[in-house]
Amino acid sequence: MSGFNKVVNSYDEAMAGLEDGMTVIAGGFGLCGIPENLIAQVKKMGTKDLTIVSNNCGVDGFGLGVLLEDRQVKKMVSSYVGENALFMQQLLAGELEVELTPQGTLAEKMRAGGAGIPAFYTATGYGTPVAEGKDVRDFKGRNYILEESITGDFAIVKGWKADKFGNVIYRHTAQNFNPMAATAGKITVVEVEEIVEPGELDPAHIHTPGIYVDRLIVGTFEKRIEQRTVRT
Amino acid sequence: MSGFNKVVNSYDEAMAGLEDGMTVIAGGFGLCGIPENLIAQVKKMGTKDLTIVSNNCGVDGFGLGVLLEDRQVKKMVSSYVGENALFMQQLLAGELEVELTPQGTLAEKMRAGGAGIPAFYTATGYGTPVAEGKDVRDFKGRNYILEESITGDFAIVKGWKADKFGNVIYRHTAQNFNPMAATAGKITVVEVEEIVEPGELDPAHIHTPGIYVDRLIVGTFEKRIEQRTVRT
Amino acid sequence: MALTREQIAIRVARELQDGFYVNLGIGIPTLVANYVPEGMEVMLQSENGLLGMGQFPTEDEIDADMINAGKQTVTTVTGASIFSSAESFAMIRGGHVDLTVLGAFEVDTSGNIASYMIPGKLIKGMGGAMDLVAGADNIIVTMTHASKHGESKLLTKCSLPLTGAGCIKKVLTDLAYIEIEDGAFILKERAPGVSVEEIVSKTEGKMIVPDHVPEMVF
Amino acid sequence: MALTREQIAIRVARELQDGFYVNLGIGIPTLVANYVPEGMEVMLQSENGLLGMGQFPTEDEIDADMINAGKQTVTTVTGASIFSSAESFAMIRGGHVDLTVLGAFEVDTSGNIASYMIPGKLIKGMGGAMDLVAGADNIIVTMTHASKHGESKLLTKCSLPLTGAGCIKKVLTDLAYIEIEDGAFILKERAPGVSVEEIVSKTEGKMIVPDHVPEMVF
Repeated sequence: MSGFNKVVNSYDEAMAGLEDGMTVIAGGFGLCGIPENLIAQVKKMGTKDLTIVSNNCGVDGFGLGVLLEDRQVKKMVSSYVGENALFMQQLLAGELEVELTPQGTLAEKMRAGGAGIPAFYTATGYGTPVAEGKDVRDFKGRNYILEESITGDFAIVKGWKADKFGNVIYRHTAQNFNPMAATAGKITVVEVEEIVEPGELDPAHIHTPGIYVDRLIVGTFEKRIEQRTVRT
Repeated sequence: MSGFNKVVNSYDEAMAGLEDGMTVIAGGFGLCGIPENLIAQVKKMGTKDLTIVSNNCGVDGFGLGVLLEDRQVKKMVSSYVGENALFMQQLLAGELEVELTPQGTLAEKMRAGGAGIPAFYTATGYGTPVAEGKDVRDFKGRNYILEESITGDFAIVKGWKADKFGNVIYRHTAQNFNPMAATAGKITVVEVEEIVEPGELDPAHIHTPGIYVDRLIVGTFEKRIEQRTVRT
Repeated sequence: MALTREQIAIRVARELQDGFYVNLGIGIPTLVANYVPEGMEVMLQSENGLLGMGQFPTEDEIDADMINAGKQTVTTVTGASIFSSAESFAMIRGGHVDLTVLGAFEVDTSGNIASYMIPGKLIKGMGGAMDLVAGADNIIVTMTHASKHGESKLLTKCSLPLTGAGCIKKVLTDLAYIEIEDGAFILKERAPGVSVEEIVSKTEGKMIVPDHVPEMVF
Repeated sequence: MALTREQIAIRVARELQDGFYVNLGIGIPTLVANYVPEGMEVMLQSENGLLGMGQFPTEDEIDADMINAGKQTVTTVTGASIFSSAESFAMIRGGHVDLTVLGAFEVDTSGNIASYMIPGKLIKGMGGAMDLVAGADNIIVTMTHASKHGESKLLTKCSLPLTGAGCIKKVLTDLAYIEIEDGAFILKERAPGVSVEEIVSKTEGKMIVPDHVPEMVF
């Protein structure tokens, strides 16, 4: 195997180098497509004062919620954090900062971070609390606010399948924030359900090209469902 | 068939509504993945004073080059226009304007146009002629220039396969600028090699979702090769 | 009589057109999908990255990897596509969605909307709502006309933190269908049996009442 | 003796590391692919949307839909990926490419590079060159040290319109390997049989010459 083999064999190895005070970008929407085992590894490591960038903060006892139990999180950058009693408790007690960011702006900030775009204008949030302290500019008669991009020391990503070179595909709506997160980490760690040989994935169907991926690990996943809705 | 059927049956219908002075965004890189028949239709229509946004301007007698023959183009926005003697002749005679735009900036301007981002900062072109008249701003100790997005009255796109709802996939490197062009037209017209029934394309592998596509037509393509290189 | 949740959904559904791509918010807006007129097709966009959302799955079909923006398990319709959150909001922010329906706490005569935060109460976040109201040309806000205590939610100026500024033109309450134009609410339709006087009395912001205000028919 | 095109490519190839993603410009940079050291693998990025460019096709393999940034027909290697131009330049602009090799008309002691336009001559455009020089941390410029008329191309200040400002740190000419640091050229290696004096005499910009300047070995 060449120097493009990104596979690591333990979660210790996958998250090696994570230090107190770092910024971690996580994929996932609600509990769908979250890197559950990488999050569990961060809990196990006990790293403190983390800034976590993720659309949500899991639920009590699962997903990113577990990092609140030992107060590992200093700040969350999220669009929606309503599913988590411990989160609210720490927020109201002033033990946790939160930077609420519109969902589309959050996705674009991650993409821009990975793509070398330091900032972009968007109409989203103009005239709202989100605009406070941000530059406003008129383009063609409409006002937009300037939003800066986000990069992380680590990005933690959940894929479906990947080849050993780190070319990743996602399954259904478990894609969500994962492709953007994958581009925006200084060290990008991807956990997947299956690792295949290079060449098994169609080059035209790869969601995250291996150039963005530093470490790859295969895991097993609980995939907890947040709102189990069925028709009869 | 429902209201999502985007299929039209003639090239006349495909380009109906194109008027003098409009802006047309075209996919393609060199002669690869260009909407050859839609371009030929524009030539046939004789529409004048067009602004064409495309990475290149074809070659003499093929691709966008044919629009120069009857002086249909007022302005080209491109990154590289070196393959075309008629182009140079009209440019030097002052009959044609050209706005040279770095290739990555051009791709991002189209994407931003389609994505409701009116402008973004990039380091590309800082300190060069491209930066003239543009805002410069420092982010984290580096200088970036502000680039505005591009939208077109029409976008003309070459796909490989599409379903009738306008979900498109591209073949190999004929993808290039096509997906961004598809998002940035007020009217987006896609020509493809094959139209299939909805459901035949895997939802996770669609490059251009049908929401961006207004008209869809099946055509036959010459696919001229610009640099035929082989190994022996 | 004030409109029921179902009647609100039915009235919104009359704004649908064949071939519309539609984003439906959580709550009453979700119900609109049940009232798409016969012979018409619309495609539902879910901002977590799905165009062509289908109905809830059967027990056998449930898949943790297939959810909507409300985090409910769903299915896809034929011709659906699935993509990243960045692509999803490119569609939304870029104005490619034909109709957006969402709830609100307050709207005002400037087209401002407040829907995500009540200071002093729990702060959950705006999710995708700010992007949706900023990105769409065609938005219908569904809400009750007044609070349980009779306080109007159609104001001269929103009192709560805004979700978006100057972006709302259509409001459907349990009492009336209203459009916002030139700094005023225009009363376009009233719920069956609800008088113009009641609507005006429950509207704090300036309201223009045309000579004839038709009653909705269900 | 001045380096041949092949020797320039060989010298550049010594900067490769196993697992590098590399973008090679048109001309001499393209030749670098022929000299990847035994047992090392690199993956070539082509900015038209291909990561994992392979060799030219056989007559039977030729496909108009599979080209590189030089518009040449190519193939893919195992484990390649293909994507849009926006994604390709996200990689480039975002600094994900490990090494970029490209040609130039001039470089200067401030790390400026001019490579795309000679005023008064034909204007073809910058293609992806401006993105490549702005996006990469690790760039090697390959060029002849001086023009046929003996005019230096290593200047105090580029005379031609710039492709990028302050972004070049490494230059390999037919005479020398040079690094740019604190506003000066540092002479690091010289071509076999080429004297320090000759290099200095053909360098217009300020050049710092260490005590020992090793000769390249081929």
